[in-house]
Amino acid sequence: MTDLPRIDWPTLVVFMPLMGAMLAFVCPRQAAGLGLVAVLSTAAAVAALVLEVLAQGAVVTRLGNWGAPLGIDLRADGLSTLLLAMTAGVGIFVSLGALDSYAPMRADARTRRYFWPLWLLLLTGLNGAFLSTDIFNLYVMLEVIALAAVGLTVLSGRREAVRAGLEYMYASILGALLFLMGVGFVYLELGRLDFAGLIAAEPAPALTAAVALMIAGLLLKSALFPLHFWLPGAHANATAPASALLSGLVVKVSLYIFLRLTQYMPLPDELLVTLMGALGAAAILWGGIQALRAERLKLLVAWSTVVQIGLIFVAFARAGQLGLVESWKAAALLILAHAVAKAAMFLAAGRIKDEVGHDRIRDLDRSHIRPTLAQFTFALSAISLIGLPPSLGFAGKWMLMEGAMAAGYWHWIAVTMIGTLLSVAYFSRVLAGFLRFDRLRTPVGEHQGWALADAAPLILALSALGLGLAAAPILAFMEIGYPFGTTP
Amino acid sequence: MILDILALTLIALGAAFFVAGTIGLLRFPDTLCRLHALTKADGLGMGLTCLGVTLLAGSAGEIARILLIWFFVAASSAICGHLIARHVRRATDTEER
Amino acid sequence: MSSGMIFGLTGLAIFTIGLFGALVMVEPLRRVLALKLCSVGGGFMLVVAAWRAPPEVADPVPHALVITGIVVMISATAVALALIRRLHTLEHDSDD
Amino acid sequence: MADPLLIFDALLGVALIALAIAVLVVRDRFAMIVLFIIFGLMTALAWVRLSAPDVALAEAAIGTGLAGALMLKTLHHIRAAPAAPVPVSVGVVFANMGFCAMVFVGLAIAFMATSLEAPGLAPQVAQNIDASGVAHPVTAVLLNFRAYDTLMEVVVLLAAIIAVWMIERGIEQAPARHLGEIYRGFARLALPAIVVIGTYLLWVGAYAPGGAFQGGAALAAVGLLLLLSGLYRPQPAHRPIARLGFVLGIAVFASVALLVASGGRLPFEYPPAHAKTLILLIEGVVTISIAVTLAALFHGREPEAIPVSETRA
Amino acid sequence: MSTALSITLIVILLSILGGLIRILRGPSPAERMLAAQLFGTASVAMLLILSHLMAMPALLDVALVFALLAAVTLVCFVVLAEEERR
Repeated sequence: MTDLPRIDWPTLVVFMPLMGAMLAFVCPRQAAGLGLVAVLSTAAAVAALVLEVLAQGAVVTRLGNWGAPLGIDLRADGLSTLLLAMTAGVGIFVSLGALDSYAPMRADARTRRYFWPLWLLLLTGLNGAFLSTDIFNLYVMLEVIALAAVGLTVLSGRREAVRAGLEYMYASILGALLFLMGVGFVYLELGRLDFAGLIAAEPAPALTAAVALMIAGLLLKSALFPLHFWLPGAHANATAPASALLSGLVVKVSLYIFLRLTQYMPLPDELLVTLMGALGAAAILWGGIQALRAERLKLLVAWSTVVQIGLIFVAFARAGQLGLVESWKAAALLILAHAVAKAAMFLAAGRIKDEVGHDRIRDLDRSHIRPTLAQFTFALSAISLIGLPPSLGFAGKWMLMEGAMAAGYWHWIAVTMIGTLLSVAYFSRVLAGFLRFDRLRTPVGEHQGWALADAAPLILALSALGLGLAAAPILAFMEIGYPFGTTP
Repeated sequence: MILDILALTLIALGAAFFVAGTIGLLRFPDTLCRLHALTKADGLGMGLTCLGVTLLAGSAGEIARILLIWFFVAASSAICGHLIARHVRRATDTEER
Repeated sequence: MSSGMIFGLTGLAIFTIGLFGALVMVEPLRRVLALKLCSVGGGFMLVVAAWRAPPEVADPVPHALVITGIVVMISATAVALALIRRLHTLEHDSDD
Repeated sequence: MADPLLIFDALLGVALIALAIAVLVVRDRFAMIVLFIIFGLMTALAWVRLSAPDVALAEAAIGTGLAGALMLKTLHHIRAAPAAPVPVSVGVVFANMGFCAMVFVGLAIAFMATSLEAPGLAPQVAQNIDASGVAHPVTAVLLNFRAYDTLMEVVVLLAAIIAVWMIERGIEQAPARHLGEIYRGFARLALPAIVVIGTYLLWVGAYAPGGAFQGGAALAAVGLLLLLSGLYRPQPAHRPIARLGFVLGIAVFASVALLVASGGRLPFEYPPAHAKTLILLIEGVVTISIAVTLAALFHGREPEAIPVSETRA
Repeated sequence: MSTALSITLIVILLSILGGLIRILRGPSPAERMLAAQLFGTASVAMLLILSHLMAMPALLDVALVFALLAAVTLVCFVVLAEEERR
């Protein structure tokens, strides 16, 4: 603890959206304004935290000054801060998109009234989860996120959305409870719950059980292949900004926790690691096929999330048990790339649906109105998701394959290539429709709505492309505070 | 010592009433009879148990709380018996009509 | 055999029964109840972890965690039940 | 001869497992809920046997009482739905049964192999309890050592009530309920008694089992009784108060946590001289919030808003 | 003394477990509720005895909450059942 009077940024990063959520809930009429202010000020706090981390390495806050096993510490190292920054960045643009999407003429007052508190609570949970160093605290954060996310899923109030939301709720409660049981086993064996305790622990049967339970819960929450059943419905039926948040950010939390836990509590068996990779490969194939068959644009985008999660798990698997640091980083990079690009893509898909009036892929090229900018955005984010240079997705995939080649894991390279080809195939279904604009010889229709709504996803998509060029500094930043393989 | 034995007897008697209540609940033919068996049994069983535990209690605060519990259980048991009986009577009324 | 052992195994059994219910049941209410069983099983594990061998004083930290878990679970239950009611209303209305 | 209390424990364990199975297999849905409530009661007994009275209190009041009431309400709402719409194929059932049996065996082996020798955090709690401001260890953990968790748990409640208000819509006017004179008399007697008990639980939490959650749950029971008996009808005009009630606890809790962080202290680091006062303040407002939120969760729908229940009692 | 009390506890537990049959068999909700009422009261009795056996006066508070909760659930049941008939 320093004697200098300094503002404790990690705490503020969690508390600011919380305060915003309460204000937005108490004053429903001003919800949008208050919400935007809260998101922006949270982003400012994150920026300050980034600077602090750059200047002095990992930032640790001992809440209540009790210290780790008894109290709870917040810790912002490179990886956490990077994900916080990702959340803040995506959050700002999704908020801007939502401002338009839920504008008074498009959505009822109810939607507007509830979107902002729920989204800010979600942001609280996300930030809290990224900063947490205590597995029980992670459980609570997962529940904050889950409830807010379910709320966002059913925002439209339509029947399909409610049904998908209920399915999502079951999956996410069960995932959280598996995690809780794992926490119970950890306490049984170790008598403490902080990350430092996990790292210091000797292997024991109870810990193996704990790892198995927690990983099962996280896999369910992150929708790895056979456990993905809830995802497409939930993500495809939510309103566009909500889908962007769900697909871009919410799924990432469980991936992030998974990344952390497998660092601190290595999987007991190489076989399990390979199994996870195999499931990832299956997700790539199955998700790809489903995306090829999807009839609606948003459903296609949702299935593409399943594919991308599979890819991230392939990256995990490639790490083997000795934590080849390169591939953890590849996974983190892919998480980042997917968050930015998928948020942009969902927002763009939402814009297309708004303007054209439907999102049947087959008929997209027959509309009178051409939402050019949204289509352009969609194409840009597809580039990142497919993994073409210079996008961030490319950088992630490249690291993955480079590592795999170095270790001689050729089968993972083959899987990655097949996944790439599949994603080219299903995205080209949409993009081809965009290009064949002259099927109806009508003048290009006028734009409805506000330029900001197109600008927000466009900026996101552009940054997904552009960040690929900055992959090296991002990787360097990620390593601040040694998140990979060393004690915190 | 005598106090202990007295308390034990009271508690055992209370337990016996609980057993009787269960048997009544299982064996009696219709809802109202079962209700009758039950409220008598758990009223008395609870009362005797409370009395027994009071004899064993260490401090005045504990005794006060035990009495409060007894009072609360008795009141809620009575009102619940009443409500259920009412419910049953109304239900049979509607059936007969 | 000790109380901790007995209730630890009980908790595990309840958890697995709940897991089974959550996987197999189709009725919405029963699925929620199955999840609640799971949460009670998890609670058992933590309470047993607090109890240890014949305790002078039980470890208060897991107790606090279980209380937190209970409150979290009632929130989740309430939301799930609200979804069930809403879904029922929607489907019921569309049937008419 | 074995300790008879151990036999009691074993019986209780078997009863719990039997109840858990019964909850899942019993045909009648009402019986299912009743069995679940009883399961909760027995769970609380088991936790008492494990010397966890705080947890037993919370489980009985929140996990069983309120959850049971919620279930009954939901069952009442969806009673038109068929009891078991889609039968699952026997093969799936057996496959899952086998899987779950494997999970159980695996976990049981891991559990039996654990020595339970880790010291846990009890010594540290005991060491720091004097600095925490309260004498009861569980309250100290909840409101001081791990206050951040507790704050987030109240946030989960807030998220739940926001989600519930959003999910359930429509202005469905509940019919008036008449429960007769005796019930009214009971209510007149019981409601203040419950308020007293709730306050007592809150107050006693400083040095004995009890505290904000248990007290809040007891007060929420008052809200439930008021709502059920029609003595209180939520009005749309009460919504702002209700909203304030929901966020009050978090707002005060979070503000205190941040405001103490001046003069070289960290967030949540209460100055030792004022720790007791601050914790009592936080507990008080959190209790109110919990009570209002739980009652509102029971009520559901937004337009007819929620009482600050205690004032009407 | 404590052995005798423990045996009493076991007797009460066994007796209420017998009551389970009534819940499973029904037939009407009212009967199930009656059995639940018996469970509630018996649990309170068990808690009272346990509070002496385990020397934990705090269990009296738990018993108090049990008693309260039984009443609330019952009122909930009756009210909802009344509404249903209308």
